Amino acid sequence: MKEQELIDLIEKHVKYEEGSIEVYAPRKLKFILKKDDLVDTLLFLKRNGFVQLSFITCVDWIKDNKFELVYGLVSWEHKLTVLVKTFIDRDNPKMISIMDIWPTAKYYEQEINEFFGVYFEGNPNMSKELILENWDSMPPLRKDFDPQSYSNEKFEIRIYDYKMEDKKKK
Amino acid sequence: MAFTIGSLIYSGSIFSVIIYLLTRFSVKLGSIFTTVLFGLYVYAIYILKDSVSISFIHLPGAYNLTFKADLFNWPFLMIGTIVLFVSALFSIHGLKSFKSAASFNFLSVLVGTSVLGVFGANDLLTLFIFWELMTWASFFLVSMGKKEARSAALFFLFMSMISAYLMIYGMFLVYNKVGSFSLDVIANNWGDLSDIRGRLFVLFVLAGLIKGGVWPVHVWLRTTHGNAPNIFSSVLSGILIKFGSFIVYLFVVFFPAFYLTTKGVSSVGAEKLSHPILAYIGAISIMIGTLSAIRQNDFKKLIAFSSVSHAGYIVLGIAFGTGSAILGGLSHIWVHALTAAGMFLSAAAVYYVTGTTNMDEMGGLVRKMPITFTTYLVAIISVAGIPPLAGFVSKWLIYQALIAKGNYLLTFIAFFGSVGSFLYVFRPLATVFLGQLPHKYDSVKEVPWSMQLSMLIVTILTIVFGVFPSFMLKPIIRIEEALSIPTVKIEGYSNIYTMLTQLDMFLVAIIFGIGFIFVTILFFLLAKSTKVEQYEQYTAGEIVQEISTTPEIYHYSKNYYRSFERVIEWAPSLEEYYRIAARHISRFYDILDGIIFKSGIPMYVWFITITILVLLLIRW
Amino acid sequence: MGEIKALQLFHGPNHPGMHGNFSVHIKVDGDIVVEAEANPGMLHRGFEKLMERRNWMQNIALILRVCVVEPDINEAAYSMAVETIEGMDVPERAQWIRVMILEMARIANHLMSLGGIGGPTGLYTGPNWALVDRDLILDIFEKITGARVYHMYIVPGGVRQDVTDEILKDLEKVLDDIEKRLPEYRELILEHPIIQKRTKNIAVLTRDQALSWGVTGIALRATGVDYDVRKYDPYLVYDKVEFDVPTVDFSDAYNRLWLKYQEIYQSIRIIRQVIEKMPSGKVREKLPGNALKWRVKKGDAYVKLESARGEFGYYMVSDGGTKPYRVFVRGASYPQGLLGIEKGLPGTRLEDVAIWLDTMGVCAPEIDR
Amino acid sequence: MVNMIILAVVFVIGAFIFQVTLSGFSRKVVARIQKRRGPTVFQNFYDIGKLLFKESSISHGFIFDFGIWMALGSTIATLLFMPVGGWALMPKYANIIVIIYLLAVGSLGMAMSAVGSGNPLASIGVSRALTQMFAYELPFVVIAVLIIYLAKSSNILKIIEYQTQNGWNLFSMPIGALVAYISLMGMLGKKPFDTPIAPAEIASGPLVEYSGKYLGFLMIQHEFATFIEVGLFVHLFMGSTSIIGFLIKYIIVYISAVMISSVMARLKIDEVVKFYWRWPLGLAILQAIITLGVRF
Repeated sequence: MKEQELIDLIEKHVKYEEGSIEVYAPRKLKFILKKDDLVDTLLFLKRNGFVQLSFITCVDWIKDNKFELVYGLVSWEHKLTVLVKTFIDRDNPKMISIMDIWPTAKYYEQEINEFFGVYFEGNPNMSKELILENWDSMPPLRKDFDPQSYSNEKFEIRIYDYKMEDKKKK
Repeated sequence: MAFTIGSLIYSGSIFSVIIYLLTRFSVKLGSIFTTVLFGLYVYAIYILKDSVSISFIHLPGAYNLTFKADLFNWPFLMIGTIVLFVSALFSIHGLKSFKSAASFNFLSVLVGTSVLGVFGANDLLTLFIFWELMTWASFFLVSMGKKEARSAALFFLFMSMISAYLMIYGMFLVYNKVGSFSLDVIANNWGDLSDIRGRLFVLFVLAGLIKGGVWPVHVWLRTTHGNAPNIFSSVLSGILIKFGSFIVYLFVVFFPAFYLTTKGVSSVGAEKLSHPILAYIGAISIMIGTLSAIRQNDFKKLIAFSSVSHAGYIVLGIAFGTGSAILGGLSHIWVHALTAAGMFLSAAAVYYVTGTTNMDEMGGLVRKMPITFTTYLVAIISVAGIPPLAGFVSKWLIYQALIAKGNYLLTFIAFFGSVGSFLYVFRPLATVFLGQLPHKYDSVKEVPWSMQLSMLIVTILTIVFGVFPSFMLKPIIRIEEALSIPTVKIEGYSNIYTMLTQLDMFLVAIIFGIGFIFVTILFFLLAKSTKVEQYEQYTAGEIVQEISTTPEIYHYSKNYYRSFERVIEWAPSLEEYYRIAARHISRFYDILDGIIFKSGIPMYVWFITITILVLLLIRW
Repeated sequence: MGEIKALQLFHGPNHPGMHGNFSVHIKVDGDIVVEAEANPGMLHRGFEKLMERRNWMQNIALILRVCVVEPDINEAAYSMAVETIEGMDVPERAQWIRVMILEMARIANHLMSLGGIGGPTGLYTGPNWALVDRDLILDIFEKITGARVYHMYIVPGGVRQDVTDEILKDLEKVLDDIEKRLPEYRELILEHPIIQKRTKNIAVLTRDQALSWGVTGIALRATGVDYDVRKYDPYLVYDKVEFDVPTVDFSDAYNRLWLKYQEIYQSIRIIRQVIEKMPSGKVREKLPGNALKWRVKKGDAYVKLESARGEFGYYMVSDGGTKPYRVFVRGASYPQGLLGIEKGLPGTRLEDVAIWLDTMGVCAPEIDR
Repeated sequence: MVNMIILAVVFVIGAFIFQVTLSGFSRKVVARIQKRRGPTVFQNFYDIGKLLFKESSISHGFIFDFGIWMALGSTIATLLFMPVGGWALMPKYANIIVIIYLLAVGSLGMAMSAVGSGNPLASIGVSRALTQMFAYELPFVVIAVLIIYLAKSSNILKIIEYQTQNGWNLFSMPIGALVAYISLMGMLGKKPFDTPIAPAEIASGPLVEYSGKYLGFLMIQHEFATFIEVGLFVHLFMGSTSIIGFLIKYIIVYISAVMISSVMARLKIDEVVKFYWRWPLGLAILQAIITLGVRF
């Protein structure tokens, strides 16, 4: 399948946002949808050959007060890659889990939950920690998280005292 | 005061009632009294060492029970009474939470007298009567145990019945022929019994094998030992299954050799005493016992199967028939009586504080129970046949005999059992005593002093008999010399000469001690080590607080030999076949039962009838 | 009773059977794993956050530290993503050189993991030999880029410097050398009866499992799916070179090793073609203005490559500033390292856990980032 | 008596120096096979010295210590029974059965100490070690018993004497020698039979909790045990009375075992059992049949 055929297919069946379909590189497309259409669209794409979920990730658009969720799908049949994007509200970030469609989504969603604070309904791992241990601050990949102040607050500032070291050696 | 077996049994039966009443009054007092009585037995038997004493108990009617204590049965009496004494001592505190302590003590005194009666019998009828006394007493004792104990006891009774009927039939055969039950008379006429000798041999030896827990009739051991009251298990395994060995000894060694000796044969050749088929049965028993023991998860069932394996060694040694093999087999009775007592007593001690015998529920108990651990450790070193303890001596003698004859298969199997025993004896050591101590046992304490003392006695005896084997071997060598069986030479307390080589257990112990002390001194000379808590472990670098990893799940105890079991899992289980057969038979009985009887006792009547029918079929 | 009493064990992070700071908590019954849970996070360095705080060019020094054994794939993916967003053209010769570098890295990586099976199985001669041969490739890297492991060679707009003919000749010699020695590996490892016993029918991955976990790379190709990004979505000049994608129908540990072994041959073949067909010309497009003040156009792109462990990609977003707005690294071993461990390890023997992790290519730093 | 003690001390120290140097040399050999340079020949001395005199070591309780004393003590005791060439400290008691079983005390001590540390990995390792022992002892025993039977004595010196009269057992029973050699590999824990201490699976199993002087003691114990086991093989199959000859044969046997081990991978424990009970055991029985058939 060529890129154009896929675009036709999507235009026919998917409620995407006007003008958002773009072929940004050979064999690679992206388009944006409404949050509520996402699951149906993903199911539709899976039925049409996009059997592999490559990744799920999130972008924090703090100025628009939005989170952008990006789902990367790959079709081996068509040799195409599609990025399906959707925006969700930043103040109440909630999304439906797609674990039932692609089991592998479980950990991607858990990671996004940990780093951005997006809650995926239906994912059992939501409150568990994956990578960050005993984390008690704001999800760190949000744009308003400041690593410098966090580290100043959490860790005491150590100044290397070379004179003491010299004394020890003697 | 001159003791005789008869007077001891008299006193035993009188005291049994007193002890019963005493125990009703106070459990501890009753048990102390039992202990004193059995202590008296030990003392009495000990001073009977070099004498021949014949005694009677007059029964109303024409018949008298006759007893004899001489060099031929002295070793059996001695070790029997020692084990009785030790387990009685253990029961002083061990019976505390026991519901029917009075009956327990009453019955164990009866068992005690039956031990004297069987080993000290001078005729087959006396032997049989006490044999049955023991069966009934143990039946009630066993059924006092765990939940499944009742069915186990019934099974035990069933097996005992078979063996009893075999014996009765054999006794009548003998009586018809020689007109007496007396052992001496039978022994003197053994040569003239040639037409019934084969049948006699099969009947009695089979009866002995059933009681002795030898393959293929070992199946009762697991359920019975596993479910019997813990204190009684040590007597059951230490002494009562030795009754079987005793019968085997009588018919394989004593009668033929005695007969030949009285005929004036200067040296009884090995061929005349060897019974290859019996020896192979013993060998199979070693293998089956070992492999089954490796698969057990229950502490006591594991020891029960080790008893099967060691009964195999005894039968193998006795039936192989050369001087050193018989010596090995008979001394193994001593060794196993002590080690089985040691193992079962430590299991009982563990049960006393934890309330379970499931090995995967325990761990790390050595921190709380060092004496119990030591007892178990010494017992298993002896069981595995590692020098310088007693188990090595008897097994070594058996190996020497087998190698000298060039019998590879049996040698191989004997070694098989020995190496295999490392596996099964280590499992409780690792899973019960070592490893992580679960929190629920944080507050347990070592068992009371009487238990410790009795375990210590067993431990010390095992060590003494190992380092100075002559204490154990001399009495048996005396038997062999009296029976003109060529035997091994023993010099001093510890130096043993066989055809192939010589062994000095004391020297081995000394050298071992030197190495050990040297290393210990070196250890303390070097920098002191830091002691850490039990949960401070290498956890592959994970930071694990104790909360997330409780000792219960950080202790390797479940399916300890899973990978080895995988190798042998194809092997058919005889027990399974028996169970299938039993299911079919019981279905048949159910039908009959439904027609003729309603419930309960009829079952037993059926056992009797069927057994008698079987016996009749053999006769005609 | 009810509850299964199982033994808790920790496989990693400081464990001889584990590469990288990564831990698997396993529950064992006897010697069978009944429950497994991956515990990543010990190697988390916050790359994605760090990149947002650094210039487009500064990040070059950072990203290759995502994966130790195969750093070049990061440089390539990052540079290509930047180029895609910016719409930059890369000089032809640079593309050929990139292919060469990536394939060399693949050989080095495959050699290491092929010999590396000696770790979990105890054949320590394997890894030692493999390291010796890998060193030959590192020597060439040193000649080309000046560094042995972290090269920082592939940059947006091309590669840092040109490759001389002398180096290419050396490279050819090294390739001949390795090709000559590969049969020795076959004899030592792949035909070793005990290795065969330890790896055949072990750590089996079915096609359904591979699809539902999203596994890519060799583990997937061993189930019979010939999905290789180089063929399916050719990047650089992979459509101009000839090579095969070896596949087998049964994904067990042995077949995965076998595929690695085959892929080394294919990589050698590709490098030879590169050396032969490489055009001359410049190797780097000059960036407009000061590189440290370079602004990339607004936009986003997902670029994926075929790494030694599977599909490896970068999703990058630029808001038109001097720094990336968001970088997401799609580690190739993410699916098998988390979901795969949870679903795949139970039922495995304790002895095979290390083999499972090793041949499935679980790479901790890709998961943590 | 004093003479005996001096001899014993000289013997133990001599055996120690010989075996530790040799194992250092074997590391060199392995390094060459693996295309490395390898450490110096005296590396093992440095290692043992460093470990013994380390100031910090971790103890996990009394059993942990006690097992170590038992392990090393009994191994040294076993060594004293061991003849070298035609010489033995106690010629009358150089009994092969005693040696095999006394060595087991060392294994038991080590197993106890390892499990006493409370680490489940050690426990798994010990369960494997015992299983492996069960596997390799049986074929070895069949052959050893055969030799004892032929020599009509279980005294090693008598077995050596028998061989000086009738030629090496290596030539008269080659299959048996092969079987014993494979069993020896298992005893030494050389690959493919290093399953009990498999590092990648159970992080070195029994050794996992040892450090400092404990590990040093265990290394010494291992060296002595190696001396006994390899020595036993040499005596049983290549017996001769010369001490130098013994040492040369010892080196050949040991280094060949190390070389074979360096190109082997590790078997799983149940495969170890299956292997030993299928091939070496079968061959051992075959050898017994052949030997007995030839003789009678």
